[in-house]
Amino acid sequence: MQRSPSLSATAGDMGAVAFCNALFRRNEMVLLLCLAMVIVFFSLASGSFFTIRNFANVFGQASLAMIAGIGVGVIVLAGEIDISIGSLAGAAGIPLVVIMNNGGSLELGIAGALALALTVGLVNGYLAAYLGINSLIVTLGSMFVIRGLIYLYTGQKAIPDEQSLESFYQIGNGRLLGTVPYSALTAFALLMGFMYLMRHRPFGRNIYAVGGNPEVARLAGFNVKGIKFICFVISAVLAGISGILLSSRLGSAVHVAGLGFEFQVVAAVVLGGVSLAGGVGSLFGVALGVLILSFLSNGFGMLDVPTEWQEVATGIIIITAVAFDEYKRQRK
Amino acid sequence: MPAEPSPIATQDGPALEVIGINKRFPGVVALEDVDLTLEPGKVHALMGENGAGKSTLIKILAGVYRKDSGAIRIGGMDADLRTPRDALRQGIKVVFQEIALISEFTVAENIYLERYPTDRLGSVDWSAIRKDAAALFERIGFDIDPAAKVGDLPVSQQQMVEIARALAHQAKIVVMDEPTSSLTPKEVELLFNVIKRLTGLGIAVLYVTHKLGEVFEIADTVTVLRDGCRISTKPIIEHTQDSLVQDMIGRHIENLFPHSRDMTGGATILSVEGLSTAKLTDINFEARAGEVLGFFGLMGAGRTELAKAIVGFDPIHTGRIVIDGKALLPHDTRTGVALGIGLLSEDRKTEGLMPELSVLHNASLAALRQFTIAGFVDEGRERGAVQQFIDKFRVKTPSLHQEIKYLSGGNQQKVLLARWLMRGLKVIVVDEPTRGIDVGAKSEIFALLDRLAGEGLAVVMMTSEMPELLGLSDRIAVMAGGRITTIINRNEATQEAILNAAIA
Amino acid sequence: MTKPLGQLLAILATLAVMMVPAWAANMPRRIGYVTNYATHEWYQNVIKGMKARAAELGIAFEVRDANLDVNKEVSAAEDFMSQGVDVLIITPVNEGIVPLVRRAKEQGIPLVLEGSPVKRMTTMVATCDYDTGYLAGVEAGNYAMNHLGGMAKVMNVGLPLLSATVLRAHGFMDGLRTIVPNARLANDIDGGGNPDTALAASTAALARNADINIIYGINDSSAQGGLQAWKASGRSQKNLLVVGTGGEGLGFIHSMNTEPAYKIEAAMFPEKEGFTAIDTAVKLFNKQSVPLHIVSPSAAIVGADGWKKYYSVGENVRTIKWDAVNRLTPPANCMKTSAPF
Amino acid sequence: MREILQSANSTPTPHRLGANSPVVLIVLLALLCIAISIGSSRFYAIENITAILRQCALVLIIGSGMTLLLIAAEVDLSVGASMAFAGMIAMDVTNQTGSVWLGAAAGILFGGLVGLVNAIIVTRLKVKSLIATIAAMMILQGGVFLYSRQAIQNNNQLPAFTAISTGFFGPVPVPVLIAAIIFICTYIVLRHTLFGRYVYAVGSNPQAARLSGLNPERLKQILFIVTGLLAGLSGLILASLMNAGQPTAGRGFELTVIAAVILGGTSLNGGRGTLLGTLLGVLILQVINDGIIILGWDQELQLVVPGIVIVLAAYLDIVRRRAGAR
Repeated sequence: MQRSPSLSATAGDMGAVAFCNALFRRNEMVLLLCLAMVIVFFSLASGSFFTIRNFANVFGQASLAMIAGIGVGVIVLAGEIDISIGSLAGAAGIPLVVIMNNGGSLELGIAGALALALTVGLVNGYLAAYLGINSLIVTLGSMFVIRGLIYLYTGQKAIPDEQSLESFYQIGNGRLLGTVPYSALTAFALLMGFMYLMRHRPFGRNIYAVGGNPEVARLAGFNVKGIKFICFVISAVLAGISGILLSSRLGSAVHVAGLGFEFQVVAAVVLGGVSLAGGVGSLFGVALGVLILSFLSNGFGMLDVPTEWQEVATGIIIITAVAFDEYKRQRK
Repeated sequence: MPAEPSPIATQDGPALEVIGINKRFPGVVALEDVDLTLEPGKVHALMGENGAGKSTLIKILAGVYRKDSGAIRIGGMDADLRTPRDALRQGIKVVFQEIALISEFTVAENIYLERYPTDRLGSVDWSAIRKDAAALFERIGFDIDPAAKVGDLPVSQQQMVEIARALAHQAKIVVMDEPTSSLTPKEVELLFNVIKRLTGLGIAVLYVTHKLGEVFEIADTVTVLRDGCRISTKPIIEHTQDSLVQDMIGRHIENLFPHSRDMTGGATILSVEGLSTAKLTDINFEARAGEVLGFFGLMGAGRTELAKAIVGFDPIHTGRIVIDGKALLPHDTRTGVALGIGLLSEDRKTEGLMPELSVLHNASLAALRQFTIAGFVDEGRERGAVQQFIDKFRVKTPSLHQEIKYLSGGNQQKVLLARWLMRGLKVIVVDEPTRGIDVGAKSEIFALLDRLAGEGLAVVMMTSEMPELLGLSDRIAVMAGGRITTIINRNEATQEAILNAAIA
Repeated sequence: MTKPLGQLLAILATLAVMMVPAWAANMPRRIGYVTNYATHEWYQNVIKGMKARAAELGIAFEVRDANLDVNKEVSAAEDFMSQGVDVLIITPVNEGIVPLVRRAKEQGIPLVLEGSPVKRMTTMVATCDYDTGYLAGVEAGNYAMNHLGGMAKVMNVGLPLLSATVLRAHGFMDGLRTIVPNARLANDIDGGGNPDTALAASTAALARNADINIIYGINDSSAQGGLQAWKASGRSQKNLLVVGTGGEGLGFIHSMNTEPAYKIEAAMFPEKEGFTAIDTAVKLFNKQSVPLHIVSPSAAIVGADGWKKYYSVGENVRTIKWDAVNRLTPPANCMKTSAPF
Repeated sequence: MREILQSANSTPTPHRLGANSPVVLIVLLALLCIAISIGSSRFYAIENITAILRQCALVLIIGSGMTLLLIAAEVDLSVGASMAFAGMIAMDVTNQTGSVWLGAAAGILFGGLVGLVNAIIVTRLKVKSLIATIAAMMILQGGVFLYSRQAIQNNNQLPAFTAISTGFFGPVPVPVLIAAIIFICTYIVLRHTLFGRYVYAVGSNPQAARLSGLNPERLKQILFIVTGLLAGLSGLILASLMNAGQPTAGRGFELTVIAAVILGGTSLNGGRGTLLGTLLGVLILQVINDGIIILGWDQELQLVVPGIVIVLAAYLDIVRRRAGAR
């Protein structure tokens, strides 16, 4: 991403060869190779892996982490972090389902869910960007508070969808032409939109600048606090959208939904080559990180690998990936 | 961006007027009733010691700080500079001393950071950025690849990018804060050409510097600040070097470079044999007790790399570093310090200060072992020892327990020097010891280094400042391309010979 | 305790379940099971029972673990369906699998739930939580009458998170009150269902009110956490009764062997539940009709040696005594359920 | 600049290390105690105090190490998972050998080993400790089940094993005594020794520390190992409390510890923090936890209240810092 200007310029001017060359230098290429290796490995190891249906499944399953990952990617690129997304994704289902259960439409429910997410984003953003409290602390706090409030409100029970609106079922479970999950399409559309934002809109470039060097960004006349603030809102709203799809997938507002989601997403973001220091990485990398972890989880399941080995393997993969990144950087 | 910026419509009045500005910080008056007038097409130099208020004034013009009272007029209109954005909108571009670029971005993108050219959809127009940057560089004669990542460039080129940035934004007023501090002589020349081009376009330049020579070369007018007050504003032709220095420090300095020592030197304390690293090739030299060995070299000659290698900070490929007969373990600062070699880094912020720690704990760090009994720190003795140095160096701090980040640059440097002097070294390596330090403090530091040599230390000084090199060194080693090209005695050295060796 | 009619029905149901293989002309080729939490002993023993039965019937059997994450559970079930398993068994993490139930129906894959119910399900194999607690409550009442001077002041190390665990505690108190009418619930706490949270919460609760003589744990970990908190506060186990629930693994056997106060276990026989789930899966595959709730038996185990009736223990494994467990007759219907569907 | 406060040379600021005033935390703790004791008379019962202190002990033991680690600008999120594993090993070795000492040593050493591995990954492979230890947490959480899926019981019913947690030394519960000793030791080390000074220096600026002849990597390695050993010790105590090694014990414990340390005013960016603050942070969070139960409030508030308190404390720290900037 950091070299995207040169990339896009070459893409326009020169042919596909130069484009590939530019791509090859990048971190994303390595990730793409890893993803290909994962897919080849499991295709050979399991007969039912390399099927359209299974791929459609994986893309559907990856979509939730993908959407939330875009938001976390943006906030980490801006040099901050948001670990309240898991709690928020869980919380977003509550207004959605409660509004529908009280006779509201799906649209109204979604508006309610997004309003909640927006509120959380505004509060996180205000505390972290404007009051200057460390964002890890702020979002750790809101992670606790939101989860606690979910439990208080629901009495630690899932709130089932009583209206059984078909549209509500379809957004998270439906498939275009019976194949491609709508949630995967949503994730893809959001990914494209945000990749465009981060690469080609001045605002996206400002986010990179703010994350890369906030002092420089301030001297360049950027509203650093405002930009970070908006990033918190973006992260929260995307977590909310992820929560809406999750809620549809689960047909209810589940009080424990999204527990530990933040770790999964942050792991995918880091695996995708986004530096926690800010300003380095790309949303394309994030998407690859999410896909790699999703395919791994799917493939491990097919090979009947027990959960404990999956956890161990995921941990080792993350350490290896980050260590490799660091090794590359130092060798330069 | 048009291909060539058109000259700004010449106004009759001044480009910028600063009228009676005041700024105080808790406990400190930074600026008191300061006036300053910049004329279009003229270079106005702003001089003063560290803490004189220059940086405060620059930051007010940049919209970083807000003035307490007074007025700023731009083109005759009252201007309200609340944020850096306001300043940019009003046509003020400040080139800060510390590189203000996003190192992950390309050169071209950095140049248009504040205002991306966009297409009709509002997307960033990358091809315009690249073409405009290339055109701009060609026009002003910079040889930098616009597609290169800024982080991959040497500091000097980064500085050039900063300056190009001011041009790209068609600023009416360009403020440069110590722009030459990391430039090679050739690049300085290039910079002066660029400044002339700027003034030719009717741009007003405020040139902030410590370097007397530059002022006489480039400035039309000079304003001197001292202790937050304006001392004088005169055309440069009315000044002599002495009169400028006197205005800046309020007293006459007899001799900037004291030479109290017998220059023959003593026994060899440091010897470096066949040292090679990633950036250095076959370095051999010796430093004797009681001498100042100056290392000169242009940007990229390998001075800093050498400094870091001989104290054990950076890894080495081959070679030996021997201090007083004992070999240093390579890439190990601990044996280095134990054997008595220490480095005062050129980069205070990242390699010197412990910003959150107190003056006391910053100063005592390297020598702390001396104040410990069975691992426990005897705080009374520690405080006493540090206080001595604080008094001796006249460090301005409200208390030993003040966090060091709140001190001025000059005072920070004194504390860091104290860190080493308390340790009782045999060899001290100082890298650009006076970078960002004002004339007054400079002479104090020269005196200190001189005295240290007099007390029997070997002082190894890395510098890019010719006067400093010639004024202080007993012997001079010249570096180029990671090698030592020559080592000569000072009495044999001429500027010309040194420069020739540096270009070799 | 159970009405004769109920008993009769239960016997019939059990017989029916036992006789399935004899009738079944068609065996499913593959059965997929998505478990709630494979690393928990309870589910390991459920899986053990399933594996044993599937092997017996010659069915390929695969397990995926949701690891307590309902979203992961949905994904795992999705994967199973796309791989074409013939029957799917799921232990729901929570109600979040309702849309999955619908999808399984749409794709014509029979679905058996194990453990807890959700809306729209076809059938579920589970013990009766309320009844299990109730059985243990009656035994606890008897114990209190004989050894605790007829007093019953209970600390419930509960888990409000799950309706099943709430039912167990209600059942326990109701059963207890049939013998000790003035039994009192002195402390009702959230022990999180795991030993360390149970320990921490119990410690604080005991500091508030230590005037109790019965600790009821909604599972074995909770009972152990409560007991450890009691011991940590320096109290003797002399006038204390600890009742655990589940009989999940080796833990309760160990506790009954070694802890003087740990006298009663409401055992739920996970192996049997797994066994029954496979049989139910076969039935569904053969399009036979099955009740909404197939009850798996539970029993109160009393006294230090009570467990030996159902289990034998060797080198860190327990082995179920099928004869004894199969002889238990579950009721056809639970006394109380949380499932409103 | 003209320093108006030149004369201030003679007045040292009251709190030298990190200039972090514990007054706010002390007041907060006092207010909490008063408020809870008004709500419930049982709050001050010896038994309740003992219970609170025993709960605090576990957090404080790891918290002491974590404080040092955070001051040195590193973090260890694997402590919770490491605790569970260490407890399992301690119990297992005790069962195998019949010796509580050997079991205890094995558990603690295992914690140290985890610390060592973390140290190597962070200092040698240069993986950021936040990521490295999250990954270590995953590996340990998976690995513990590979070691044993079942809880490991105190098969031989050795009373000495349970005495580690439930015993008393005079009126003081053993874990509280252990925590107190560890706290005092780390306090002295951090506040009065060369090593402690080096911890601050390394956290504040590792490059400068290295130039001054320190070895930041080795110091960080020591701190990771110490924190690991302390996690092992906590795991041992927890196993003793439960009289069994439980594979799921200690989940989320790392967040409790870090929350307490942060509440105590230790900076996530390194260079700043005190153990006294950590002690107060631990006490405040446990008093809140206890108060919620003792007042009979919804236990869900045990998530909500600390969440708010941590953010509030961080904010107050910023306000105080701004006020004291000059």
